[in-house]
Amino acid sequence: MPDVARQHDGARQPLIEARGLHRWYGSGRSLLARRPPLRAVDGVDLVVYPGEIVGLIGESGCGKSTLGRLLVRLEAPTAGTIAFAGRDITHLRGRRLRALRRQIQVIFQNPFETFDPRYRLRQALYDPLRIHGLPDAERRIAEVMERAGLPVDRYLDRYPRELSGGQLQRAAIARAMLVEPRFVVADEPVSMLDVSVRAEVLNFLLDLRAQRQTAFLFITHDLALARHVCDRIAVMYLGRIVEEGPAELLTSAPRHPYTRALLASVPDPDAGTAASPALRGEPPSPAALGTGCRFAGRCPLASEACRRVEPVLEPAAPGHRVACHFPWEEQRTP
Amino acid sequence: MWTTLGYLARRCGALLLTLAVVVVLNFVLVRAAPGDPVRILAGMDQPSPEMVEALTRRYGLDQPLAVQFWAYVRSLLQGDLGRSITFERPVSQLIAQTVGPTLLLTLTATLLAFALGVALGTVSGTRPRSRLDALLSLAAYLLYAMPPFWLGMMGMLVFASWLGWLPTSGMYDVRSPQTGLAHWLDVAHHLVLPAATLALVQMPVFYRVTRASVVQVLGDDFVTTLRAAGLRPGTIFRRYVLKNALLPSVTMLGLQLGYVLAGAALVEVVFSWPGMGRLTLNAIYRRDFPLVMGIYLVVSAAVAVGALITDLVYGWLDPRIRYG
Amino acid sequence: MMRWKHRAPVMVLVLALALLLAAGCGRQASDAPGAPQDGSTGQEQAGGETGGGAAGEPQRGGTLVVALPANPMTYNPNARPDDAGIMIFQNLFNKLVTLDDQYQVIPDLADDWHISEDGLTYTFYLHPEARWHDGQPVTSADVKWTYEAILANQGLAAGSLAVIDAIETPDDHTVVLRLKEPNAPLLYNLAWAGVYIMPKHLYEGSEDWLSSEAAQQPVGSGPFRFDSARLDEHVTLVANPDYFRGAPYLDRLVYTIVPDPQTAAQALMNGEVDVSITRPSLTQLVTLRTAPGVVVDIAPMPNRYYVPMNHAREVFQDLRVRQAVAHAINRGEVLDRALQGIGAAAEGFYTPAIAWAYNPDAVAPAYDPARAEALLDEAGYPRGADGTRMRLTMTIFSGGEWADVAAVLVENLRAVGIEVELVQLDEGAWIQRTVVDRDFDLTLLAGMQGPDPDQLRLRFGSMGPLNMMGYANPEFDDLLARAAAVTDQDQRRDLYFRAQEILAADLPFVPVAEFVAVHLYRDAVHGLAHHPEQVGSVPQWGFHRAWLAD
Amino acid sequence: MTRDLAAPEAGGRPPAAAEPVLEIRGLRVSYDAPTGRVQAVAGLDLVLRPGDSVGLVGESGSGKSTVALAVMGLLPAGGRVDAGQVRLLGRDLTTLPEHELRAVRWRQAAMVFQKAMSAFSPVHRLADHFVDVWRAHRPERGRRARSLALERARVLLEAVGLRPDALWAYPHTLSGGMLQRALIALALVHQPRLLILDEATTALDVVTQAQVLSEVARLQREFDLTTLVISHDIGVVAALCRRVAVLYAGHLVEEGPVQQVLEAPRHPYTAALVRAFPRLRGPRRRLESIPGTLPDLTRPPQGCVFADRCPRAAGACREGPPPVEHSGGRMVRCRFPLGGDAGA
Amino acid sequence: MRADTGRHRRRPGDPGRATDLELRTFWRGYVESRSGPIGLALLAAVALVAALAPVLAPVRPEAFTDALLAPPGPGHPFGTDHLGRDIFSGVVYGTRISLLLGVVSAAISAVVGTVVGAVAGYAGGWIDEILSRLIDVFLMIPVFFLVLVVIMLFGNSLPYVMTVIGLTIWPANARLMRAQALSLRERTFVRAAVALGEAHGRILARHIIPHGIYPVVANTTLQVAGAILTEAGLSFLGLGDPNVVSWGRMIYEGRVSMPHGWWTTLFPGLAIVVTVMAFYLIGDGLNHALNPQARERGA
Repeated sequence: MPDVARQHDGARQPLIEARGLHRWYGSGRSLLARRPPLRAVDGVDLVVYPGEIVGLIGESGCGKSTLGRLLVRLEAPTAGTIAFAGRDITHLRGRRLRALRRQIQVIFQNPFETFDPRYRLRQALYDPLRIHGLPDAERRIAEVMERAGLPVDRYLDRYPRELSGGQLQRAAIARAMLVEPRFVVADEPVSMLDVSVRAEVLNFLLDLRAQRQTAFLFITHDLALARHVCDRIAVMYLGRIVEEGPAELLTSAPRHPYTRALLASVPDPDAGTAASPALRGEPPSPAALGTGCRFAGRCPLASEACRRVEPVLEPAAPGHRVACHFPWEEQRTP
Repeated sequence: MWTTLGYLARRCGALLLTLAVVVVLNFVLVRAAPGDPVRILAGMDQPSPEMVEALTRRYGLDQPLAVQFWAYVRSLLQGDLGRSITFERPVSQLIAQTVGPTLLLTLTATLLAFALGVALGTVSGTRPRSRLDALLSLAAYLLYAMPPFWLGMMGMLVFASWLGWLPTSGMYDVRSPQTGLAHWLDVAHHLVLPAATLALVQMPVFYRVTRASVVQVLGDDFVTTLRAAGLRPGTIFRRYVLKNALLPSVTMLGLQLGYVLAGAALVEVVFSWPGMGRLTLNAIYRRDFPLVMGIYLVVSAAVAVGALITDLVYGWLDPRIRYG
Repeated sequence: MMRWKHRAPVMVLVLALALLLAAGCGRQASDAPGAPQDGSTGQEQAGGETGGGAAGEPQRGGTLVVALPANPMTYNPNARPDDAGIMIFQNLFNKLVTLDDQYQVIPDLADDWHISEDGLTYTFYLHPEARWHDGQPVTSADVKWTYEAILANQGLAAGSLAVIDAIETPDDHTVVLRLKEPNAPLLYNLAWAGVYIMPKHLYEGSEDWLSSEAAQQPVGSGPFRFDSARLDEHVTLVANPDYFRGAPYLDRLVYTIVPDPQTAAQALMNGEVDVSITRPSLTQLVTLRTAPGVVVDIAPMPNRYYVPMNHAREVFQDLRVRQAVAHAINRGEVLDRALQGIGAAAEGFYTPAIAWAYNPDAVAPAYDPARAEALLDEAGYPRGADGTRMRLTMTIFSGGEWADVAAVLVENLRAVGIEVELVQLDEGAWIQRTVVDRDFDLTLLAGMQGPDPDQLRLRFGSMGPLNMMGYANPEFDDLLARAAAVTDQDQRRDLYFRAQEILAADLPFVPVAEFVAVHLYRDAVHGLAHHPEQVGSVPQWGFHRAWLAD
Repeated sequence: MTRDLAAPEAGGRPPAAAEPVLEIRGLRVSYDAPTGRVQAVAGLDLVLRPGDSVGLVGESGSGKSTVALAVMGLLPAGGRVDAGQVRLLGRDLTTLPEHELRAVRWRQAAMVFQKAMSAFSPVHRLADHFVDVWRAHRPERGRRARSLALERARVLLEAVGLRPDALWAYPHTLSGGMLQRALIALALVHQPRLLILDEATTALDVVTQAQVLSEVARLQREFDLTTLVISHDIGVVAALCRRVAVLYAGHLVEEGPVQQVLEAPRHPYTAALVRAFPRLRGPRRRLESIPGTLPDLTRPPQGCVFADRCPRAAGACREGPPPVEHSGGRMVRCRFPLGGDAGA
Repeated sequence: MRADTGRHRRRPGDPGRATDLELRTFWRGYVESRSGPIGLALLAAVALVAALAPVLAPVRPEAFTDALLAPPGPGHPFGTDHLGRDIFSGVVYGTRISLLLGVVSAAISAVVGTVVGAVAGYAGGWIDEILSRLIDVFLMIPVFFLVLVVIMLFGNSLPYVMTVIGLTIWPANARLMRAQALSLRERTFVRAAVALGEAHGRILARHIIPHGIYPVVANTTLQVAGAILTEAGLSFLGLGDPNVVSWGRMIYEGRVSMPHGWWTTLFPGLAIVVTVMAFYLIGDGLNHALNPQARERGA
């Protein structure tokens, strides 16, 4: 699998660049009930280059979907900036925001929900073209549907409920691609599909990237899947990215204890025994974070320092960054 | 604890807001309406400025509206609902005299309706789509569709006029007033028709809610768990389903209050029950501003407080609810 | 001060009208009424079969239960037009004089009286035995204080008393009223409502006669004493054994508040109440007449339905249109249908109940739809394509009989091509719309027109407060002014006859039907009406001589 | 078996080495659907011997959960067993009347459901559930039953890695992982011989899943459990089971020891399924999918149910049911199985 | 421990989730409900009576016949009232008024409620804050008394009564619609529309309202019934429009003939029961068809 993007890291301008992104929910306004805010995204820096697929990994509740929604401006960040192709889009509103939507698209987790069940595919696919005033609707739709493996003559007049999950997700990707976006957030695009049909969806995505150099943020909880799909992977824990690096490297030689624990937890058909529980306990609530490393409470390596000072992402190897005071050295990996 | 208090504080805030809206609405509506109380008091005598003026001054109606409103609000804040124009007595005193019979009627009827509705709803809910269920549902629909005053009239026709079993009106026999137990038996005798009327038209609400929630809870996953664990259906029902299923009905108990009071007003008219419903109609008819506003305020407050209490009781019954 | 002379009947009218309105609105559970009852004495024989008279030996004891449509507003008897209160006041209090069933003045507190030749001095001699319920004697000072209080507080009868210049009390049992000018209606008004003598010693000292303790716990001089009351439940009186005209037969008098006529009728039939002042619908009367144990006693009263036409509307400035409306109205059908045949179709322009002042020759146009159509054609209102000549509104009160009468009128007028839309308003809005704003085409009205025909001035005088139709005829005004200033009844009769002729010619309104007083009671109740010993048959729900048979 | 964990009466149970704990023979289950009857399970044979752990894998619609519910006699309305037997410790449950079935449940076979969040009554504490489940099969009554039940519950909660005071919690205050553990503890109250785990870890995050899986693996040993693990995730099955049975459209297509089946699948469907799972090790490669969709189960095909999606299918596959081949402890239902020598 | 899971409040009538509907499934659910088809049949009958009123009724309802307070019998199947008006004709013509009143009131409520609720739920933020406060406050105000005061003080013509009823009952619809909009707003296809750059107005019109309207429709059906009952209550207090023959008014007028003339109130009352029940049944059928969970469980 060609790692197109990585070769040009230094030279190319980032397509999308998030700096110090925060999204907090509920700020404890009430007089009597002062509750701490829920810090869903809590200081994230993330860069995606053109044509790159970046995986965003984490457990449910870690803020990965929120981050995805922030990047496509479905939600507004509490703090931080988002730049798209060098332009600050953090505060775009109204018509200009809608115009931006042609550049940034999103694919959702639930294919059965992505289309308004009241309308036929024809209508659903026509809409984005109408919104952005793109000509040649018929041709564009035919083209992208063909590529999605959904020939227009058989599928265009169907209602969403008449398609299977895999077909729907391909149609959803097709719709997102109609406006020829440059950046797409794919939020768990295959997690609701049966294993047997995941591949056709993912492969469609990969083909599009190859043809159009579309960049993707691929949000998933499945490390193995990310390994196969992504160029780079960022691991998120409780609102922060704790490690990021090239997919192969990160899955074979992780530096952050959390990444290691994640890897160890994946039930491996090849291993043949129950995975050993790499971590005890459960993540704390994102509404009750103290100082220090937010993983310290569950970390087998945690020291006093970890509980006091929160580590920041620092380069550990070329293209590989870790937020840990005691990152595992590569040679110590078993 | 703090969150509960905070919740209470917010709910009370909402309650006050409601009452504020009620006060303003009332004031505006009543003042904007054609006709004024002085004219009714003074009769139709247009050129009698002295009397009109005297009355107008007496009730402060000569002040600008804003001043009147402020005066009203100020006295409200001091807990004073004002003085009835027609009855020349404090509004609170008039309400206090009529609130008892209304409460007696509505509470009796509502509790009856609740008990009956929950019992029948349970019967239906445990055997959905059975013949008995269909029969009970039909009865519920029928009663639900009946105007309370009409049902009352028909009840009076049959049980008072034709059969002569029950008295037609009033709260007790004024000819030979009783005391002690005999008095309450007499009241109970007079209460039968109005309370039954009001209970029957309310019953379907509880019946339907209970039935639906029993059906729903019976399909909940935890019932499957308990069944799988080998518990007897009876045990599951008594110990688990019922408690879950009762919660929505309890909620209805509070939400019904507004409806009950409206129904009670009509039923009170039919049976000459000495309650607030009749007082209200009287007050509106006479443009007795302070009385209308006082009653409306009290009724609204009662409804709002009823909703609040329901919420709290619900929260107490349902551990899932945290007032956050 | 001319105007004040007119005030007396005005207030009477106001009271009566309010009662009547209430009667119409009764079914709203407001204080419905017994409009007819008070005020109307007309004990008639028409009802014939009534057991109200002397039937056997009076028996002592027992509790009489009376259905009353509303609570009394206050127990100050002179402050308010209060149809419920007055039913009770007449058993608690006395006036100087009162009226008999022929609307003639008879003694009450005053055994005798004397009017000076010039009509300016009235002297009353009080019954020496009269005592308040607390044992204090009733004196001339009480009378003087009462009348002055009424004037000072703008009480109900303040208008009628305004003609009094000074009140003198030469001794404890003599009251002298000095008038500013002759005023024929005064004596009648002193026998009417809002002039109950109140206990000076109890009211004096409190800053306001309404908030006084005595206005909550009344102390009177009448045959019954106040016992207790509960809002919307009951008012209970007990016999006054020391009553100066003899102790009543009854032990207790319980008014139970039953605003709903339907319920009241039911309760009467079931024997739950003995007397119903809450007036049933006329339809119910039909039923009640055949109900075992129930006596329905019907008497004419000086009160009538009529249809004022708004002269401010262009259409009614044309006499032909007014005549057409009069011809279109089938008064017989109104009586038979809407009024269930109870009462009488109105023919003339004043109430026949005040027989001496009624001109039987001044009559309204007869029912003649063809004539009506001809007049309308003539006046330039031909039938349109849909058969309609004009569209009018009729502003009426909420309430059963009003609607029933109106329903017949609507059908009558529809038959001659006049489409009428009803605008139904409650009392407050009705007053605003018709009397104050004068925004109506047709309306429907009734009201007390007694006890003195001076009353006509209120309704049809050009300055009359109830002349909402804007009728103005100087000759009519002049006739009425003269009639009020002479005391000779024959002279007055001539003037009033002439006035009625003018009304018949001008037709500012169409008389529709004569009202009746309806008395409903169980046959066990005796001594209610027609009783020779009964003093004060106006208002006529005094129970001084009433007794219950086993 | 530790003394602590054993149910009071467990000591007296005779070892039944040869006799299967669960023996499913020719099980056919169908459901009512708007379009007709759906053949959810079509002739299933499965035998679990004492100490066995069998994984039942398949994609959605394969009928795997139906098997579990049929075993427990908990098929929802509209579902029924058309044929076959479900023998639990020798007794055929399909013919048992409800009250006898009730006695069997939880004492001999217990089940852990997928939706732990809703498996407890929301307005009762966990303790209530434990006490009532205890009472359902024990003669003790009153306080004594309660204290015995709570004692047992505490032991079990600790065994699944929960603090005993979780007993006093309401379900909504616990996380999904905790509830899943509590549900497992509840399943063990009466020391059942057979434990069915129906997608018991599917809703959990990967880390929590790993924790729960390791605890279940330990419990299997400590409680001498025979387990039937139902999952769509071959990783989970590999982690917990010795044998695996692959279900496709209501048919068992392949069965055998986990390692052998996953490493050298014989049925084309098994092979495709294994290939479709992304791996953490080995070369990154293009993922493969299985083209096509499940057959319409209201009108099951004449021949092999997988024929329409099978790359190896020939005409014969569509004409008649495929033959069943048993060899070397493996079963495959295919006319043209892969690696003809795999069983050797 | 999860602190926020308990925030859900289960209240009857709150939709769990907006529903996707296919007409066929919907109709099947509706038919399955049993109550739905019966209600529809009843309503059809009632509507037919309304449509054919001039044919069915022997006379105009206002017309006087010669028989005053005649009991039911040949010529007057339901008898006559105290003015001699034919009760049967009144009941037949009253159908028109009741249907008109119910439908118009409920329609006003539906339109206002839908718009306010959809905007509140979709817009969120301070707009929602203000609108839902308003909704809550109006939900808590005892409606019947409010209607009573307004009608009594301002007048009682039919259009007025319809408007006042409609304008006092919308908050229930607004609450339903708001809940729907709140949940729909989070639905993927709405998010997708936002992400595609669709304008808010269009999203409301094309996605939010069409999807969220069903509970409002069901509730509106119930509100038709409620409005008819409210009007009857008003008329019973003498506050009906005197120019039209409505059932409530007939009961009010017939009441004077009780207990002897029981037919004057019995038949209009039965007409109310039948019509109101038709709408209740339909509303329940709709609810049933719209609530798949309940349907599966045979509720």
